[in-house]
Amino acid sequence: MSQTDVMVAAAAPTGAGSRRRRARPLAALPYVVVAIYLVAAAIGPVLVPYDPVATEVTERLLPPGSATASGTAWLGTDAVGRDVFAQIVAGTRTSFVIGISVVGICGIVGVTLGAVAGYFRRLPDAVVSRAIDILMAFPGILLAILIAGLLDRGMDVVILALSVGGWVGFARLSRSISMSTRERDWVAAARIMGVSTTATLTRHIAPFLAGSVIALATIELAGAILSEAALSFLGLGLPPDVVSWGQTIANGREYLGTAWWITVFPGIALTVLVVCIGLIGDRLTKRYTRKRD
Amino acid sequence: MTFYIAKRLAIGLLTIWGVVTAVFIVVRMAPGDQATVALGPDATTAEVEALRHSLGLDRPVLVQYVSYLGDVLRLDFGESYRFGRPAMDAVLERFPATITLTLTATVIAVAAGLLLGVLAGRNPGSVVDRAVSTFTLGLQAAPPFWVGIMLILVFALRLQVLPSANGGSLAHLVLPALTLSIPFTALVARMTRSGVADAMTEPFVQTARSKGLTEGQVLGGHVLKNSLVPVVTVVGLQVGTLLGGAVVIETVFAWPGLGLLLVGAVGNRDYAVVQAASVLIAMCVVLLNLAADVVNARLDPRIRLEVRR
Amino acid sequence: ACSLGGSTDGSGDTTGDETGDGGGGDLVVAGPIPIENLDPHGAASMDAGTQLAARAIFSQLLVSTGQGEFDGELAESWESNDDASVWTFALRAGVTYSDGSPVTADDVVASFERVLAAEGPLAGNFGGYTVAAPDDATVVFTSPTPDAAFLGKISSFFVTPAGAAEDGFFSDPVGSGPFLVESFEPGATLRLSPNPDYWDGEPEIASLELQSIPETAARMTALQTGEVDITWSMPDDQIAELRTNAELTVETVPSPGVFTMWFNSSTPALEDPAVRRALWQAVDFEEIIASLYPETGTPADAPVSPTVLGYAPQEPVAYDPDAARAALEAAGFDFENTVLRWQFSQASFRNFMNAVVSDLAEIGVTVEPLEKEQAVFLEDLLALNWDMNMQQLGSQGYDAATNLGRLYTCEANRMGYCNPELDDLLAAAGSTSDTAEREDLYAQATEIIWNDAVGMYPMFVETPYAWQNRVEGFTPVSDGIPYFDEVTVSGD
Amino acid sequence: MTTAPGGASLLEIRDLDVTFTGPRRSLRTPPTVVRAVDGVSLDVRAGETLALVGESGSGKSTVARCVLGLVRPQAGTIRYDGRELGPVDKRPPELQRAVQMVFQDPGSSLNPRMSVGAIIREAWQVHPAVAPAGDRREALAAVLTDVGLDPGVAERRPSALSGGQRQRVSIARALALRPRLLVCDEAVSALDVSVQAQILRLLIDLQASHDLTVLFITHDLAVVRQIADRVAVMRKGELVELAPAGELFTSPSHPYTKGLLAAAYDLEGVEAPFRETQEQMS
Amino acid sequence: MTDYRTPAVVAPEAPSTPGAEQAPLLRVEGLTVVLSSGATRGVVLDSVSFSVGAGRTTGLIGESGSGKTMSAMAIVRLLPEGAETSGRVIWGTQDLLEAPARRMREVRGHEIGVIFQDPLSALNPLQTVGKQIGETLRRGGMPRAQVRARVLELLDRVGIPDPEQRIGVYPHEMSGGMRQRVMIATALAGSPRLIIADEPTTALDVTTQARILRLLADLRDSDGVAMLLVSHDLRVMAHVADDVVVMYAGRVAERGRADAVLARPRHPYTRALANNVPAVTTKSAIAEPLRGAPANPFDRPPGCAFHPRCPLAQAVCRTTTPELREVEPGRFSACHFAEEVGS
Ligand SMILES: Nc1ncnc2c1ncn2[C@@H]1O[C@H](COP(=O)(O)OP(=O)(O)OP(=O)(O)O)[C@@H](O)[C@H]1O
Ligand SMILES: Nc1ncnc2c1ncn2[C@@H]1O[C@H](COP(=O)(O)OP(=O)(O)OP(=O)(O)O)[C@@H](O)[C@H]1O
Ligand SMILES: [Mg+2]
Ligand SMILES: [Mg+2]
Repeated sequence: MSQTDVMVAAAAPTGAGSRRRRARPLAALPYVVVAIYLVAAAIGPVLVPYDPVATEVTERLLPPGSATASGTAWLGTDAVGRDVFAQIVAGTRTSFVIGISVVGICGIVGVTLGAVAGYFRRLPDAVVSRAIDILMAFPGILLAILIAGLLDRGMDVVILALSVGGWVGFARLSRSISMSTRERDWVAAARIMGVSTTATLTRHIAPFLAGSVIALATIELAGAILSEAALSFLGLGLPPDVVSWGQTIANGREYLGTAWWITVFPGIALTVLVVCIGLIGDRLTKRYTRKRD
Repeated sequence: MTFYIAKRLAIGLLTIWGVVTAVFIVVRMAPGDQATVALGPDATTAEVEALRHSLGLDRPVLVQYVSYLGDVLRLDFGESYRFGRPAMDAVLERFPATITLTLTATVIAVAAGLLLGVLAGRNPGSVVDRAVSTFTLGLQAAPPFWVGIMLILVFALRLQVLPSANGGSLAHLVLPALTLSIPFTALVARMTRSGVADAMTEPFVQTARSKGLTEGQVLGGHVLKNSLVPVVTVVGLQVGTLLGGAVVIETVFAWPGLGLLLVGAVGNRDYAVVQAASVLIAMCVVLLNLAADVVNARLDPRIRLEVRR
Repeated sequence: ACSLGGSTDGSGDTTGDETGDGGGGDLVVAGPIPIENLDPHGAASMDAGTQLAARAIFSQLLVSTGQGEFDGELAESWESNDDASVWTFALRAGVTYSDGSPVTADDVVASFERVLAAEGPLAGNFGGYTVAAPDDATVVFTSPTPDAAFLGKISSFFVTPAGAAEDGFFSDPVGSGPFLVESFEPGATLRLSPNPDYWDGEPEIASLELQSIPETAARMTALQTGEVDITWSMPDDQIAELRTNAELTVETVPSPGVFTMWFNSSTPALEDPAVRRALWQAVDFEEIIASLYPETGTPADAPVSPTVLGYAPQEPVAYDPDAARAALEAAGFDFENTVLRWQFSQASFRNFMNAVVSDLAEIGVTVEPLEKEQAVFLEDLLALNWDMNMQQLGSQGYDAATNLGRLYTCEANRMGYCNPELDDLLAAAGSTSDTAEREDLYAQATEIIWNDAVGMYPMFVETPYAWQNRVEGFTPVSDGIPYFDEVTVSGD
Repeated sequence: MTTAPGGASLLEIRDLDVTFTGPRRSLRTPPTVVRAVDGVSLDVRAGETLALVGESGSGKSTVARCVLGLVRPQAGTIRYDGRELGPVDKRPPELQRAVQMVFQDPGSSLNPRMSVGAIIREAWQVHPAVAPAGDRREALAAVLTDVGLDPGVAERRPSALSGGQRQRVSIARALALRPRLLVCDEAVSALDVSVQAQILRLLIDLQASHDLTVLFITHDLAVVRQIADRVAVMRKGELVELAPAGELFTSPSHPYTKGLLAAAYDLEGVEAPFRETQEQMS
Repeated sequence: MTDYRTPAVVAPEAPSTPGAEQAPLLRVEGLTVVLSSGATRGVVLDSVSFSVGAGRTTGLIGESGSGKTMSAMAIVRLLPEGAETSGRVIWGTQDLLEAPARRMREVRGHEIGVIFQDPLSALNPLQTVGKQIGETLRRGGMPRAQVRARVLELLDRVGIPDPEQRIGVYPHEMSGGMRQRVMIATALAGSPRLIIADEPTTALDVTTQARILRLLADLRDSDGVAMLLVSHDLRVMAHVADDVVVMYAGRVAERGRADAVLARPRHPYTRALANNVPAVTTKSAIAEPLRGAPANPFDRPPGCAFHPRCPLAQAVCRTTTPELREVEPGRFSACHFAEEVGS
């Protein structure tokens, strides 16, 4: 008998491959909502024109639905008479740009450092781990303040300030995953074959970071948008001529008792987005962590 | 164990040195210094230069660093020019308020978070689970200062049941602690949920059931403890973050904590206070992480206390 | 109970909590600026918080009551030589510190020398000064140059016992002011009790608590709920709401503060006074002030406020965007390529700035508002690293010398503007003790500053105060640092 | 099976020592040290199948990982064809490809994100010297057919394969580099009996057709009996016995081997029923 | 040569239809389990019937995924969430599938003990082994001191040396064999009448494996505990089982007395399994391995599930599912050609 007799025809995959969740009508909701926000960020300013510089002090603090010289302020006006709805739409783009840039930078830096530390261990790991320790023990607010002070206020500065400490989460995650992934036999097999270190890292380690990293990224995205709001609250955020939800909310805090609409609507916009991103993140986490081992 | 703790403390010292150095660099890099701020907008350039000289701020940065490091080694953090007394005293004075607030928030967050997390995690995918997940996401998504001010408006202004600002009594603690605990609760709940959900699928849970235990006994006796390790780690980290990072809430409630002190000190370029506060916070973070690891080692005998490299 | 830093008395909630002695009730005051330091001589000496505390704990030689007028406190009388370079004070007899020891001329000398040694912001007023005590009741201050504004400057000076130089003095200070320190949490709460030996009579209230609540919403809530009896410096939008509360009294008083928006005259685009004036013309300040500062703002007609010695009203700059545009074009202003960097540091100016920027944008002038952190702002201010600047400036001691005289000289070079004629006028005004002559000189100086548009001076600021109706005897003061020794709180 | 014992040795292991240092419990006690391999010397002769057996934790895998250069021994030398084998990333390409490995867990020895084809082609990218000239697709099909797989599986991911199929892919990946020494660490232990038999059969066939030398690590004596020419027995890091398979199974000399065999025979005692079946079949 | 089977049965004159002479302790009838994962539903168990006689050992054999664990766990109703179960599990006079939850908790641990497949993950890593062994008793209200005494006794019974010291040890501090003993002690704690042992020796090396099997056999002989033993290892089965049930793709392929089934299979699958068992004594067995991969109940071929791998398969096998029928007294086979297999 030769081995061709035992040639195996395509056998069916085992249970795990064919698992799929039962379709729920609400399941698509977070994706739809995020898509709407993305559209708003992309073309919103075209649909709802907004000039952050133009103010109309005689039309300040008007409640939702008030008529103004330029139309109806469906969500009211702010303390210098700018339309809150237009501000929310215009702020979407800023918030997304900040969120995505911060997460992008942190993700790239964190994943690279974490993967390298976890894979090589020893010296690179010691260096990265100490850096993480120090950053975690370093009062984050201090960094944000100093960066805001060091450079001229601007979107790039906010992104930088939020990124300086933000990579730590990605690094910790990637480090632990790459540490356990490097113990997997396929990595050993690659090393035995003589696959180069870079190729091993990119082909045999990095793909296994992707799932958890994307899941973390959704959470961090929401976190970055919130942090921008907090920076604005402390007066360290964006310059006055850049609109963001955080700015609007922070600007409205003095009017919470009298002109609630300034803070409440962008707050709702922000909360809905963060919840939807979080739900998507949850789903990604579930999908990628379920069958890790 | 002792060896482990000793080694971790040694690494902790290294971390603190790193923080000291980083803070030093970062603070000196920032534009404006003690002399500009102290003399205010009316001062002339010559006056500022004179003060700078008498404070030694015109010396080379390296010289300043070495002399500063020497002082720190002697546990002398210098004099705060704003407070007119040793910086560490000013910092330590704020510490009890910070600790009170942080610990209260932690207790609330851990209690509520565990409850929510267990409710959600015991039946992954159920209606309760999805409700709790969405709810905790909502908690995480609400901007803390917005929540804080809303709480003031509702409980202090409209209902007049709680005071709004400043420390002093237990009643003053309620709103800030609650506000601070909201995102924290969400975090604990989510960590607990995933821990419990994971633990529920562990074979030893089936073993426990096969012994004829009720679901409650299974949950309490076998599942919960097994899901706590990541929760403890996260709580340790988060408490550390809150020590100096609760600025927003301290601002909203005029709570005289470390965060506010730190922000003020940076604004005033009160280097001594910035550095003393950073060192204190770093020390706490190091100790908290160590404590979390030790608790985890207690919780889970499998965790060999190894020094993370 | 909870252990909050250094609180000595167990009850934190002070409202309606009558303590026996005094009988005038307990007063809780919430200021917008934290009290971080009780030392009135050091680095924080000019802080509103420190000054507020010092006015309760210590005594001044004299207090300024507006427009070059002063009341003696520790000083019974004072006089100067002709060129206002030697000032002699006679001290009030029989004043003691709370520990019973007398206030002597040596204490004044020691305090003043402490100020000079501290090199703080107060010391900047007294460059080159010497002080001497020929006898126990006389103090002589000598300046190397004539200094007509000396009285205004010295009104920020507090006298402490000579022992204040010792370590730890300010953790339990001894003063000659109306109140004694019970406990102090820097940045949070200062608890005081009346000084039975106060030379001007023991205050009637049983206790005084100075809190700091910088966040507006919390401070307003505390006032509305009665947790706080007195507060001040509220945003205009809150004042209207406070006025609807029948239990509150709301008042605004003129302050020395002026919204001051300097142009950097060394910026090429702004070198031409015509350009600067045109920019001023382009903004509808009247409408902006009416909308944003209906309670505390009045359009300004001088670079210093009417409460200040040296105030001289000028012709207001009328809003005329068309004329402004025409003037700019005539002056060859490069609309396309000029971006004016406009720096400010206080968040509360944000709305005002936005409105002004919006008006300038209407005539095609691009302004980039730069909100900077205080320290950065100051550094850049000194370095003239800005094209336009916005500050609220007061005049210490209600004397134009501390504002115009100090900031507008060529030597000070604060706004890239140098005018020898103006220098001469300011120097002359600073070196004579004749008030009428000084007023005249400052009027001439003001005219130059106004017409050359060294800056825009859109608004005089009033300080708003609000207090519970049960508080009696409270007098709002224009510099926003009130006194409480005559206040009583009626039990309710 | 193919070569009579006594051929030239392809792999020489001399005085191999491997220790792992564990954590320290207290300041006074020294760190715990595990002597995983303790002075092992062993020759693998060209063309033979040498089985390495021993109970769990006896150091079998550690020896294998040393041979592959994944673990750096504290002491001792490993020579292949007279040349020193260093750590894996320091080996010259021809040594790198000459020694290959098949792992125990079919679930984790293949990168689940790569297709079977990509997994095998990766080997050729690294070692262009052995890569087939011309159309690699044909070569790929040939390699897969060699291990009894349908060339169609090249498109699939490992997750879409059964355990036995994955193990075949593992073997194919190793064979693609035309190694002379194949190290199999518990290569069939995780498989069902029927599949296990398929893989063992395949290995025996391949050894003949590809002129392979096999170092076969297992704790299952029955498996050893089926394929080994010689057997080395390890216990607590030490090599206790090395003998030709027939000799070892009939007359073990070391007491530990005797115990091991006794336990196995204990189970074997009642295997008569299957023998009957097996006899019927043949 | 050691034989752990129930002595009475080894005697050749023993009745040839085991379990028939007296009412069995446990009867599983037409047990069907449907699991759904996402959109796919799988009949994981399809009308499985077998019984366990009092004091006897019944073995469940089959390849991975054939439903052995499912059958065993369905008895104590410890199936994964969402499993739909039908059929009957008669324990004494009661159908356990219908029993209220409260009754099930009495049955679990006290009447039926379970030994799980992987002792490392089946023991709670955060509790000392003593605590885990005594848990059933403690929850049953036994005083602490008494529990401790009983746990010590159990540890001693299962052959753990120095019980006094081991009682406070955590599972990870023990070797695989010791953990398996702890697992057995846990199952024994409530003095059950039936022990379900799921692959109790799979993860262990030969030496330990032999010791554990001996221990189980001893327990059965001394206490008269019946056992449902799950394993894929035919050598183990031949060793300890009185009766065997051979499973393939969630169905019973063949069932009968162990020695008979293993010596003269009446199903081609059983025959192939027996044929593939490698022997230590001789070097011969892998001449003709069974081709193909084990079937998956989520994707079961029509007709006889074994037909794609079966050397005897005919057209009828592809279309008609064979019934489990009695091919000789006490022997049941689900093969259309059962008669041809054996001869
Ligand atoms: N990376 C490591 N760190 C610490 N100890 C190790 C490491 N790898 C192996 N060991 C220890 O070395 C010893 C030998 O392990 P090895 O894996 O070689 O045994 P083995 O014979 O292959 O066992 P098994 O049959 O269980 O695979 C064991 O005690 C093991 O715990
Ligand atoms: N939790 C689960 N969810 C869905 N399907 C499952 C689950 N557990 C097992 N299965 C499926 O049920 C079938 C029977 O599994 P079972 O565990 O009974 O097999 P087994 O015979 O015990 O195999 P093994 O020898 O591998 O333990 C398999 O196809 C398996 O994939
Ligand atoms: Mg091994
Ligand atoms: Mg199983």
